[in-house]
Order: sequence, then C-alpha cells, then structure tokens
Amino acid sequence: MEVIKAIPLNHYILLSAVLFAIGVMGVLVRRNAIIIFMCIELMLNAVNLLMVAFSAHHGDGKGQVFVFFIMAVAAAEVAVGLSILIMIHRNTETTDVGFLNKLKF
Amino acid sequence: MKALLLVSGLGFLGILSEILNFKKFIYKLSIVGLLAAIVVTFLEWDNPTPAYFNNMVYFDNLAISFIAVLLITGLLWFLMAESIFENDGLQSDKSTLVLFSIVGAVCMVAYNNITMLFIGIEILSICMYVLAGSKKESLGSNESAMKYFLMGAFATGFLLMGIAFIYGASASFDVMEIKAYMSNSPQNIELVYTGIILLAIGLAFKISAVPFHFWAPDVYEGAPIQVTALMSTIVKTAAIAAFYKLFTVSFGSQEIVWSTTLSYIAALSVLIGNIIAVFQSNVKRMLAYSGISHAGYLLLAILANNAAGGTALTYYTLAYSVATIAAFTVVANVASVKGSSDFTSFEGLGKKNKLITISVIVSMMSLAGIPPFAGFFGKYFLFTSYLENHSINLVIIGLIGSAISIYYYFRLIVNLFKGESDEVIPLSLTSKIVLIIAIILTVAMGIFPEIMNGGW
Amino acid sequence: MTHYAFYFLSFLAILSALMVVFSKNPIHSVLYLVLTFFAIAGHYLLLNAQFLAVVHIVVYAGAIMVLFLYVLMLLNLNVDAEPKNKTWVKVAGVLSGGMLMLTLIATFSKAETQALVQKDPSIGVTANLGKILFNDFALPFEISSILLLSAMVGAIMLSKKEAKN
Amino acid sequence: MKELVWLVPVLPLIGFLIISLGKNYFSKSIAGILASVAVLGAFVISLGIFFEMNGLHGKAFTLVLFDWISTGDFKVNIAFLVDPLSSIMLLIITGIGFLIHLYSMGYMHDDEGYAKFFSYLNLFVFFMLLLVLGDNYLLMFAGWEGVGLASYLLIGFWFKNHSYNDAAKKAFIVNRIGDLGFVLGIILIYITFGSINYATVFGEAVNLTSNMPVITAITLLLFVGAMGKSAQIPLYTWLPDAMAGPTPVSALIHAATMVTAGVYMIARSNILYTLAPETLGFVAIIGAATAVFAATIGIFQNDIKKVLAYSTVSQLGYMFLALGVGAFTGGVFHLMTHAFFKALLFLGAGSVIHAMGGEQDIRKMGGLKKYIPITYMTFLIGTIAISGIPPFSGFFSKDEILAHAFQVSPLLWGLGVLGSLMTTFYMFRLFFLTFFGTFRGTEEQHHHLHESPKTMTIPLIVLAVLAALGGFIGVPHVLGGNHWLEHFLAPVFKASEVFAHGHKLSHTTEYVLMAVTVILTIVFILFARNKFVSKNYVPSTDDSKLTFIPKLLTNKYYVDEFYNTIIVKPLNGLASFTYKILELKGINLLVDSVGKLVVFTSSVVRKVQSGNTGFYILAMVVSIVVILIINLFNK
Amino acid sequence: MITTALLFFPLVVGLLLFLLKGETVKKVALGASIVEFLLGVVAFVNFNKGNGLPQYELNIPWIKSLGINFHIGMDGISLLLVGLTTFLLPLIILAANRNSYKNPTNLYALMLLMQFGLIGVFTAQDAFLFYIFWEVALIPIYFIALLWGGEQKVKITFKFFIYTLAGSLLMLVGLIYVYFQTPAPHSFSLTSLYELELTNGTQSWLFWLFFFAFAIKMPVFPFHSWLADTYTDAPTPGTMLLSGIMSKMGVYGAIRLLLPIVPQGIMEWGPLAITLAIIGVLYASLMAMYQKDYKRLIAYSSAAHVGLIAAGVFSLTHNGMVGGVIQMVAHGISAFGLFYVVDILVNRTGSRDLDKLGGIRVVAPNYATAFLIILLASIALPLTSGFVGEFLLMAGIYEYNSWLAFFGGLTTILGAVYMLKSYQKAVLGDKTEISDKFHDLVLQEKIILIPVILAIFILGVYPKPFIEIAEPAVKNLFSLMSITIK
Repeated sequence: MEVIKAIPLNHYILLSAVLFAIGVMGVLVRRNAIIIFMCIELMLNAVNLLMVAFSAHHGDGKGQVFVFFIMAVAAAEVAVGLSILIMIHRNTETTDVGFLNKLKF
Repeated sequence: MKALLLVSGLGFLGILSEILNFKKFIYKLSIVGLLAAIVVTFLEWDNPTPAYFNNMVYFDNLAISFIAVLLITGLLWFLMAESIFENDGLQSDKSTLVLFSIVGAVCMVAYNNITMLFIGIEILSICMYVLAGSKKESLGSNESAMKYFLMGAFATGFLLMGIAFIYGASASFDVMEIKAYMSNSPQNIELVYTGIILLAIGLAFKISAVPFHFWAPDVYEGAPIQVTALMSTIVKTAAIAAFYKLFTVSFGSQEIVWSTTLSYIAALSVLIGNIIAVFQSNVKRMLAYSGISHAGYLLLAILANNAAGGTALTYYTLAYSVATIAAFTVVANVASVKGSSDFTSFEGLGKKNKLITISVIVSMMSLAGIPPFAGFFGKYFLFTSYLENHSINLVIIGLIGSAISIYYYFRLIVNLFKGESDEVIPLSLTSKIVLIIAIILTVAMGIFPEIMNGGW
Repeated sequence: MTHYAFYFLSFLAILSALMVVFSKNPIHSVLYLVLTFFAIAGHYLLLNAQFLAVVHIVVYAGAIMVLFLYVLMLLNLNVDAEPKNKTWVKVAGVLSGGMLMLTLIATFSKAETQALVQKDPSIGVTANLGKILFNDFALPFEISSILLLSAMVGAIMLSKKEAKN
Repeated sequence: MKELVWLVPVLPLIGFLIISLGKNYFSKSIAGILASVAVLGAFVISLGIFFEMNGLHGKAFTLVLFDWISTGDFKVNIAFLVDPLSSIMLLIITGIGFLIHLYSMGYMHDDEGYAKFFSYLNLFVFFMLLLVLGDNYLLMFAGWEGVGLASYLLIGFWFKNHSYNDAAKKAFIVNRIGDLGFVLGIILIYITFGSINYATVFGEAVNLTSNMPVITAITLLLFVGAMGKSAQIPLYTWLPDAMAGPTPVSALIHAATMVTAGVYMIARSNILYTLAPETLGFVAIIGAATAVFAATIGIFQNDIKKVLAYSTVSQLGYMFLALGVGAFTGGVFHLMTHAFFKALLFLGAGSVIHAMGGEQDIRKMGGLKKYIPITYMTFLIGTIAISGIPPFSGFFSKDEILAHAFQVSPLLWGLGVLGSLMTTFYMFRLFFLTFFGTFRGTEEQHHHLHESPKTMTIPLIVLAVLAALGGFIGVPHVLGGNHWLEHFLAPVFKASEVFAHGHKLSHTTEYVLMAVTVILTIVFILFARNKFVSKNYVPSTDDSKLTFIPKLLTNKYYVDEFYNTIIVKPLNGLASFTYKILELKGINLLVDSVGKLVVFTSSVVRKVQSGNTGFYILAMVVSIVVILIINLFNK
Repeated sequence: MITTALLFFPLVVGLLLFLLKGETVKKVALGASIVEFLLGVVAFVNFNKGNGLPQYELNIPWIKSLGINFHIGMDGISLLLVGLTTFLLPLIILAANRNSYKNPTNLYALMLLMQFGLIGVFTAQDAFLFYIFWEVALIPIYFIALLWGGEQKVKITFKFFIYTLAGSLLMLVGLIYVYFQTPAPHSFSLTSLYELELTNGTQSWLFWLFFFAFAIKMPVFPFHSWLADTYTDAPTPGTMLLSGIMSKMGVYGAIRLLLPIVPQGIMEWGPLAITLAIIGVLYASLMAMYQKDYKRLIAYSSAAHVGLIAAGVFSLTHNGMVGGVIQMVAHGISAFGLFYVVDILVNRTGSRDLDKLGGIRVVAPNYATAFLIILLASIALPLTSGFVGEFLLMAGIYEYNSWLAFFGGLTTILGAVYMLKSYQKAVLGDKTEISDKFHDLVLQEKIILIPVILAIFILGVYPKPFIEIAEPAVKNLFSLMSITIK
C-alpha cells in the first residue's frame, strides 16, 4: 500500500486533534451524562487514531498494542460510569449533570 | 514486585470471599496481608535486578520507598476504616476495590513503561470512582462519584493525548528509552512539547493541583470519610510518585518545557488551596483544600528535578499521609457520633478526649509544617531540594501559604478547646491503634528525619 | 484512491462526531457515534491495522455502544428530555473547544510535514501484535485483568439494588 | 580613722535593714534609738575623718571596696573618696541628720509608722552619704537617685492621703527629668574622658582648654540634673509640694541635705565648670532668677512650711548663683550655713505645728511667743540668720556670694540683694504672724498649746547655736578673718583657680556693698514689723478679694497650672492618642486587616467552586488552552 | 554534657508529667525545676569565664545529608539566659501553684516543655537546630495561653501564633539561603555560617529576613501588636514565661544570628532598626501611661524595656551589647516579679482595673514593699538589677547617637510616671472595699519574692560575675563580625 505515502502524518494529527476537540466541546455543551460519556469516548478514539497513525509511521507495533489497553480502559470506564449513572438515576430520576451541584464552595 | 503480587492476590481473595463465604475474615486477612506485603517490600531493598517483565516495572529503592509509604498508609487506612467493613453486604467488594486500588498505586509507583503507568492510574481511578459512590443511598456520595468519574475520565483523555504525542515523537513507551530520546536534542519538538504539557495536565489533575483541582473538594466532601482518607493519601502519593518519575527521569532533560508551567501550577495550588481552605466550615472540605495546597508543595520536588527531590517526596508523602490518616480517623469518629464533620462538631472535645486531642494537635501541626513534627521536615526537604538549583521565589510563596495554612489547621485545634463539653467520643481499638501509630510516627520522623534518607 | 478514502473518512468522522455532540435525541447521538467509530475503523484499515480495526468495531460499536443503548433504554432516556444549558454556557463551551482545536492545529500545522511512510506494513497483523502483546506487554496485559475485574466488581456493587431492610 | 569611712554609710544602712526587717519584733522606741545611734556612729566617724583630713591638708584618700560595673574600658568601682569637700559634707549630713533623728523621736512619737519612718530616714542618710562619698559620677548618681527614692518614700509617708502621694510622685518624676540629663552627662564624660572617676576626669580636664563644646555640653547636662535635685527653675515645682512629708523630713531632706546635692555635684565638678564659662554664666542666671522668683512667691504664702519651702528654693538659687560666679567656696559655705538655719527653721516650724496640733496656716496662728518660748527664740535666731544680719551665719555666706556676684556683674548682685530683701521680708512676716499678735486659732488648739518635748527642743537649741555661730568658719579677710573654710577646701578647688579670672574687689567696695545690704535688710525688717506687729495685719483668707499681683503670687505664678497645660495634659493626650488611635486604629487594625484580607479573599475565591461540573470542566479546558497557548508562544 | 542534661531533663520530666495525676504533678514539676536550677548553678560555677567560645558542647550528626548537626553548647550569653530560665522556672511553677488551674497536669508539663524549648534556643550551636527550638518553644506557650487564657484567648493566641510564626518563616528562608552559600558540603553550623563572606547586596536583604523574625519576637515597633493582648490574656505563668524569658529570644537571636552573619546588613540597616527600637520604646511607654489594666500596663512597659535592649544591641557597641545581655537577665527577673505581684493582686481582689484598686498598703505592708522594690528595679533605680544594664545600654546607644540616647532615656521618665502612678492607684491610698479583701503575703509568696528581691539586689550591687561571663562572649561576637566586615 504505497499510496498512503501521499498523506502527511500531520493530517492524522490534525484529524485527531479535531476529533478530540469535538469531544471536548461535547463534554462542555451537553448536560446529559450519557452524552458526555459518549463525547469522552470520542476523545479516547481520537487518541486511538493518533496512536495507530504514529504506530504506522514508526513501523512499531507498540502503539497499536497500547490502543488495546485504551480500549480495555474505555470499556471499564464505561461500565463503571454507566453503573454510577444508574445508581444516580435510581436516587434522583435524572441524568442531568447540572443537577449535581449540591457540593460546592 | 512480590508486594504487587501479594496485594493483587489479596484482592482476588476478596472476590473469592464473596463466593466462598468467608467475608467476615477478609478484613483481618487484608490487614495481615498488608503487613506481610510491607515486610516483603522491605526485603527487596537494594534489589540488584530491579527490572521485571521486560522493563515494565522497576523496583529500585525509590520505588520501594514509595511502595512502603503506600502500604503503610494502606495498612493504617484499613485500621481506621474498620467501620465501613461492618454491617454491610459490600465489605468484600470494598476490600477488593481498596486492595486493587493499592495495586494500581503500586503500578504507578513502580512503572517503567508508560503503559503500566496508564493502567495503574486507571485501576486506581476506577476503584476510587466506585468507592466514592459506595454509600449508594447518599446523594452526596452519588454526586461525588459522578463528578469524580466525569472529570477523571475527561482528564484521562488529555493524559492519553499526551502519551500519544510522546509516543509519536519517541516511538517508545519505555521510560528509559524516552529519557534517551529526550536527552539527544529531540526532533518533532512540537510533539514533545505538547505531549509533555498534556501529560503534566493529566497528572496535575490526579494530584489535584490548581487549576485542575475542581473535583477534589466536592468529591472529598461527598465521598464517605474513609474513602476521602484513601483518596487524599494513596491517590496523591501514587500520582506524585508517578509524576516525579516521569518528569525527572524521562523529561528531566527537557526541564525548560515544563518548569514554567509547573511552577505556576505549584504556586497557584499553594496559594489558592490555602486561601480557600481558610473559609471552610467542614473539616473534610478543609482537608481537601489543604490537600490541594500540599499538591503544590509536592510539585516542588518535581520542579527540583534532582534525586534529593525524590527523597524529599518519600518523606513528605509519608508524613502527609500519616497525618492525614490520623486527621480523618478523628473526623470519622467524631462525625459518626455528632452526625457531621463540621468544625462545630469538634467544639469542646479537648476536655475529655485526650487521644483525639493529641492526635489533632500533632497531625494538624505536622500538616501545617511546624517543627518538630514530620510535616516540617517534609516541607523543609522539599524546599532544600528545590533550592539546590533554583531560585527562592517559589519557596517564599510556599512559606506564605504555610503561614496562611496555620489559620485553618489551628482552627481545628482551637475548636477542641472552645466551649464546655463533657462529651466523650468512643474510639474503637483499631482507631486508637491508628492514632497512636500516627502520633509516634509523626514525632519520630521529626526527631529522626534521616530514617527516610536511606541512600539510593 | 486511498487519498480520497482518507479525506472521505475524515470528513465522515468529523461530521458524525459533530452530530454526536449536537443531536438532540440521545439515541441519535449513539448512532452517530457508531458511525464515527466505523469511520475511524476505516482509517485503521488504511493504516494497515486490520486486526485493530476489527477489534475496534467489536469493542466499541459492538459492546460499548450497545451498553450505552441498553442504559438509555433501561432508564427510558430515548426522548429528548435533557434540560438546556444556558446559551452563554454553550457559547463558552464551543468557544473553548474551538480554541483548543485551534491551538492544537496551530501547534502542529508546521510540525511534521513529511508523509506518513509505512516502514513495516505487517505490524498490524494479528500474529505480530500478539507477539508484542504477550512478550513485552505481558504484565500490563495481566494487570488489565485487575482493571477489568475491579470495574466489574464496581459496576456490580453500584448498580445492584440493595435489599431494603 | 579614714579607713573606717566605709562604716559611715554602712551604719545607717545596717540601721535601715535592722529596722525595716525587724520592726515587728521590737518596740518602736528601740527603732528610733537604733536609727539615731547608727547616724550618731556615722557622725562620730565623720568627725574623726574630718579632723584627720584637716591634719592632712586636703590630701585626698580613696577606699576601694569592690568592682561595681566593669566591662571593656568602662570601669566603675564601689569606692569612697575622702577629701575636704566630702568630709565637710559628711559632717553636715550626719550631724544634722543625727539632730533630726533626735528631733523626730519626739515629733513622730505618736505616729503609727514610727519605726518605718526611722528606717526611711536611715535609708536616706545612707544614700546621701553614698552620694557625697562616691569616687565617681555613677556612684554619685546611685546616691542621687537613692535619695530621690527616700524622698519619695518620706513625702508620701502618710500614704493614705492621695494628695501626699501625688506630691511624692511629682518629686520623683521631676527629679527623674533632671536625672536623665545627669545620666547623659555622665555618659558624655565617659565618652570624652574614657572614665567617670573623679580623679581621672579632673586629672585630664586640667589639660584641656576652655570653652570646648563637649565640656559645655557635659556641664549643661549635669546642671540639668542639678536643676531637678536642687529645685531650680524650671524644675523647682516639686519642692514646695514635697512639704507634704513629715516636717523633720522637710528639714533634713528638703532643706539641709538632699536638695543641696546639686550644689555639691557642681562644686565637685568645679574644674569642668570652670572650663565652660558659658555654662557658668547660665548657672548664675538660673540661680539668680530662682532666688528672686521663689522669693516673690514666698511673700504671699500662708502655709508655714510652704514659706520655708520657697525660701529654700530661693536660697538654693543663691548657692547656684555662687557657683555660677565661680565662688565655689561661697556656694559650699552657704550650703552649710543654710543647712543650719533652714534645718532650724523647719524644725522650729515643726515645733509650732506640733504645738498647734497639725495646723500649718499662719493666718490661724499668732501670739505663740509666750506658749513656746524655746521655739520662739530659736526660730528668731534662724530668721535673723537667713536674713543675713551680722554676725549670724547667713550674713557671711550670703555676703561672700554677693561680693563675688558683684565681681562678675552688678546686675547679678542687684538681683541677689533684691532676693535677699524679699527673703527678709517674708521670713519676718512669717515670724511676726506666728509669734506675735493675738492667737487666731480655735479654742481647742488654744488649750493644746504647749512647748515641745526635750528631744525636739535640744536639736533646736543646738542648731540655733550653729546657725548663730556657724558663719565664723568663713569670716572673710575684709572683716579680719582668715576664712578657714576657704583654706580647708582649697585643694578641691585648686585646679579651677588656674582658669578663674576677674579682678578682686577692693575692700572699700566690699564694705559699701555690705553696708548697703545690711541697712536695707534692717529697713525691711522694720517694715515687716510695722505691718504685721504694729498694724496687726493678717492676710485675708478669702482669695477672691486679691488684686492681680498678689493673686498671681499667691497662686505661685500659676506655674503648676502652666506645666499642667503644656506638659502633663499634652503628654496624657499623646498617650491616649497613641493608644486609641495609633495603636488600636492604626497598627492593630493594619495587622488584623492582613488576616481579614485573607479571610475575605477566601470567601470570594471559594465561590469559584460553584459545584457545577460543567463549569469545572470549562475552567479546566480554558486553563489547558491558556497553558498551551503560552507554551506555543514560549517555544 | 551538662548542656545536654540541662536541655533534656525538663523534656523528660515534662513528658512524664502527662502520665501523672493529681497533687504529685505539682511536686514533681517543682522538684524537677529545682534540680534543673541546681544544674544551672553547676554550669555557672564550672564555667570558664576567660573563654568567649561555646563550652559544655555536644556535637553529634543529626541530618547528615543536609549538614545538620545536633550541636549544643553555651557561651557566656547562652549561659546567662539559660541561668535566667532555670532560675525563673521554679518560681513560675511555684507561682502557678496557688492558682487552681484546671488540668494542672498539662499546665506543668507544658511549662517544662517550654523550658526545654527555651534552653534549646539558648544553647543551639547549629542554625537549623536553633530554628527548630525556636518553634518548639512557641508551641507550649501557645497552648498555655490558649487553654488557660482569658475570654479572648482564641483570637489573641491565634494572632500571636500566626504573627510570630510568619516571622520565623522568614528567618527560615534566610537560613536556607545562607546554608546554600556555605561551601559544599553545605552546613548549618554556626561557625561555618559566621565564616561566610556575603556580598553587601545580599546582606542587605538577608538582614530583613532575620530582622522580621526577631523584631516580631522581641517585639520591636511596629511589630508589637500581638504583645499586649497576649500578655494580658495569657494566664500569669504564661505571661511570666513570655515576658520573663521568651521576649529575650528575639534579642538573643539577633545576637546569635543577625549580627555575625550579616554585619554589613546591620551597617546598612542598623540605623533604621535602632530608630525603630527607640520609637518603640517611647511608643510603648506612652501606651503604658494610658492603661488602666495592670497587666496590660506591665506588658507595654516590658515592650519598652526590651526595645531599649534591642537598641543597645543594634548600637554595635561593647557597652550596648554587654548592657543588653545583662539587662535581658535583669528584665527577666523584674518582669517576672511584676507579673507575680500583679497576679497576687488579681488573685485576692479579682480585679486588674487600676481605678478600682487602692488602699492595699494599709493591710499589706510587706506586699507593698516587695511590690515597690520590684517596681524600682523595673524603672532602673541604681543598685537594683535594672540599673546596670540600662546604664550600659544608654551608654552604648549614646556612643552610637546621642539623640537616640536622649529619646530612649525618656523612657526612664515615662517609666517612672506610669509605674508610680499605677503603684499609687493600686497600692497606696486609704482603705477601700478592695483592700478589705486583701491580706498580706503568705509564706509561699514570700518564698517566691525573696529570691527575686535578692536577685534584684545582687545584680544591682555586684553584677561583676555576670558581666564577666558575658564579656568574653561579646568580644568574641565582635571579633566574628570584624572577620566578616570587609
């Protein structure tokens, strides 16, 4: 697959940066915890993509292996995050992050 | 290494206890196990072959000291937290999570590969997210877990981004290889810069340094007291140890990149942490802010960028952890009787509760950094290590912070002697043991500050 | 051709990512996210990371997103019931997100201009990855079990209903 | 005998210690006897020393007891210097002191603080002896402040009465003002000469030239001390108030001995003063001014002791006038004669008061002559002596002073004579109002009138003899004497002779001056007699009828009020301002506001922690962006 | 050896006291302090007066990696202050005996710990050790004031603690800085710090770091605002410790650290420091004049005296320095005495308000006499303890600047004003209701006052032994300074 040569590494970096920033933006503008979780997943995926690109660039498999670990972590986080969400929903009937502001100052 | 395995095993035992129905013993088992782990750890001192598993982990003396700090803290924590392992169907879950979090912390301390660091951070974080929410019916606990999780996961994103950039530049996750790469005038300077900064941000979040500290007060306040104790000791110790290793070993030669940023973060942490702590009415929250300011002090060790910083860090984290555990032990006991951990709950306790009084005095003075208690030497070592090759400005800010901190630490002491009260706070045997050990350790470390200065 | 594929996938990923953020219905967000994942999987394929691409689809689209959907259904959140953020919060969010993007772009726009060259196209092959994973990364791999285990224990602990006494 | 000089101060000290520590263990009469014996012992030794000194022709002798303060090049011993000046002072102090002790045994007989009184008297004698015996300025200063303390204790002897306490306090504080000058003077001496030993200082001073600023400064500072202790303008106000103490105290401390310490000090430092003619001029002016000023006040006082007090101030002024015109011998001479006749007058006044049952207002006395004849006679002698009628002692000493004053400036002489005439007038006014005319007191007092007991009259008689004849030790050459005192003291003043210049008066001038003075004095006596005996004038008790000048003088020129307005009140105001405004509203507030600022900042900054996760994350992102941007530009 | 004993004996006993209960505590504490005093006497007797260098040394490594040694020893100045501490403590303990404080165990233990800290400060020969003891001494007194203080105790002790601690933190900065200036391996030992040759610019700012710490402790104007409240509010034993001994720590610190380490800084800023000290003297005297509360009055008078000591020390003259050292001892004794007689007053009458007191001499002549003697010592009457030091101080200040001496000397007048005024108001006058509650000194009070009065006269009449002890150390100090002054 020689053709890929045409694409500068830079573009991968920019692509992940954009995806990452979109994820961040999502976290910032949304109040629904589930959507926020998803945006965080998006951020992690941007990182994954970057890792794979670097891995390919260096011709080094470690980057891809690292992506596995990120996936594992993502899965674990989602599991825990969603169970927290369920727990909260059970107590408060809401998934609104803005609702959680009793602890302050 | 053995300690890592031992504690992991203990964690698995915790799960097994649920299945095999020996929940009742898991608490005592954990304590015995941790004791054994401490012994085992010390046996590994001056390990001739510190690297294990293809350089994944590296148990040199610094790591071992940190592990010792973690395990001692963990042991003290188990002793103080006896009450959360009672009358609750969740004790095996909790002990498992705590033990696993210690495993994660050990990984963070002994890592020699960023993968291990990352996984360690995540193990620790996930356990903490859960533990923060372990008081399921309490809204505070729920909120605490949610906030912690949301922000933790969010910060993880930045951390990972940083790792990715570093990998992109150096093509490696190995601490030593990155070090080699960094010291030979790296190309891809943008990747290096951004990577280091993002890593710093991610780790600063973990040690709750300003401006990434927002989670800490709310989470500390909402979480069950015992969990807060765990968060403010083990998490902080592990994170700062990881931070130290990464930045002084891997990025030590690129000090110019991160020193300014971290200096500002440290200064802000010290000032803002201390200043906001002044106005708190809840002791837990006050300790959270104090924890933020201590994060600032801890950063000095990283900024020092030398071996003395590491030594200072081990000393400081132990001193800080011991004093914090003692403080939380008292807070937990008082709160369980009085129903709240506000300052007012402590009023008049100085009259009839000798042990509590002495513990509060000793731990608060140690946290405030007043000689001859351990906290003073901790700060002192940090400052001197920093001053070995840096100017004095940051130290002065640290001292200003110290002066402010006296205000709120002493407020607790003063509260003990306010008003008249004959109330006696019952202390369980384990709490007493914790307090006595903490007092002895805090004083002994002050009198013999060299005990932590084994050569490495 | 891959050239075009790259830009198409990039466009798709960014667009669907934006849709994730701005969809009003959570279900739609989930579906857009799945779409994003597919686009990213396409990128993996372009980068010769076939195994990873598959795992990616399986884990993210297959497991994680299903979990999301499941929770959405469980909590009956499929309607747009999210309270609106204040406008300035949204503007601030978008602005700071945009600033982050711009900063990163500004940082890297001149960074690595050389084209991405696959030095070793076979690294993405399962066997190679397996070698790395089970030789060098054996310990992290094992420790991951603890991660997953604790996540499991935690998830169970938090989501299980207490017996009211 | 001179080796026993240490016993002279130590005997009264022992007396003081025994009485003050043991007064509960023995009867009070023993206390009086013990005290008197101690002073008598000192007197006997002093006599021995005096005769020895007379035989030695002024060869000084120093007895070093031990190191007091010695560090670096600053060395001060507890050491006693015996020379003509100190030996004569010893005699005056112990002699008159003994007589007054004796007198007090009668006078204080019924007082509940009898033993305490004697212990204080002994303490005073001890300090006074220390003052004159010290061989250095610091030891003199120790005695100087010590007598101040004794004076404080004795003025406030009847401590239940707050106005007495006020007087005591005033005496101490005004003295302290002078003492500050004295201390600074001593320090300056030390800095200039490297020592404060008389021997060293005077030895070196001889080699100095006249008119050096530093010497002027030293002498002025020392003189400030003298102003306080010897009640000169402007620091004299404490002395009239000091009459609050028991009368023997007034006699001993506030007339005969302590107040003359300033004179002694300047006489002792004569060489320094001679080197500073400007200071001498100043001393003379102050002395003359005080002499006249106090005398004018004396004319209108109606309290028997107050009259004597102002007379004392006035007479002290004479002594300083003497010193100021370089007549050191004259100063000491007058010091001595004044000690005799003023002690006599005070004791006589005490006897009168005793007889009157405590009454001190001369307007309520009168005609006492026949009731208390001994007192009357002795008082008459004292009055004549103070007026300067020959051959009573006051004449000789006063004449010597006036003669020297004339030498320097006729104006000073004029002032001196004016003061002297006023003295004559008010003393005879006092005398006539008290002893002549009809009795103006109450019936009860009338019944009570009686002559004082022997212990009181004997000292009166002895002093009367001294007051009458004491002047013969200094009969001037012009009157055919050989001025024994001058010869005796010559070694002390020898050094300053070198610097003294000015022409000797011709005998004719001296005769004229003497004649003028004496005649005028007699005129004034007659005037007083005319007014108070023949016309039976008694000053009104109603002050409101007074015209301007008498009112001004009755109220002592309102000096106390003046000081009160310009010093005491502003000082209190300043204190109040310092505390209430500067301290509480200023420094305290400033310091506290640092703390408050922190708390306030805390209360504001903590609002950032709003509890809103979205905001937290936003803040984090913004921070990250900022950090990245900063690093972007910093690269 | 004897330094070690002097240092640790009170610590050991103090800690043991926490374990005891009841009446034995008082006896043990008193006994221990007397034993400590005897140790002090032994040290005094065996002291080599000719030598200005530290004696009775103990020097063992403490924190090797940072060049910190546990190095203690006493030169003349230390010895005098240690002697003062050991002399006063039995008296303070005895004085505290009469008042029935709650939890006496803790009080006595804290007093002994305080002694430990104070002796530590006075004997430390290592700058770091000095700092440690400096803080250690602060803790017991803080708790004494906090636990047994008056109504405002919380606020006041807080201010006191933070204020003094903030000052000492600055000193710590200075110490760390000079530590890094020592040749590697860095050392904190005083001798190596003394040998430093710092540039003038450095000394200029280092001066302030040290000066603040010491100025607050003394306190020097305008850093005094903690003083009056703390002195007034603290329980009398605490006040005695504070004014009798602790206020000397500041001056001692200046002598031990400030002068020899930054002599050039003193050359530069000494005029300002000495002026501040003199302003403080007058300022405190003026404030004392206004006070109605007797304890507060003495507090301000104490500040005035310490200010004069500071001025004398900063005059950098031999006489000023020796006078300062002697006056530290003398003032310690008279301040203790004054607070004690006032404590008796308060104890019997329940009032410290001068306007409400009076007529006490009628019923208590012995008390009045003792009071007067101590008061006279405080206003520096010759032949009492206050005079020797004050005269030397004045001489020293005069050598420096005559006007300063004049203004400083005004305090002798103002001192007489407020002291005599207060004495008159409190003690003199006719019988009042207050005086009916009063009775004369009892045996225990006599036991306390007699040593004080004896000490006052011994110091006043025969100060030679004390001066002889102080002098070589002072000379040594000056020689150290001249080494460093280039």
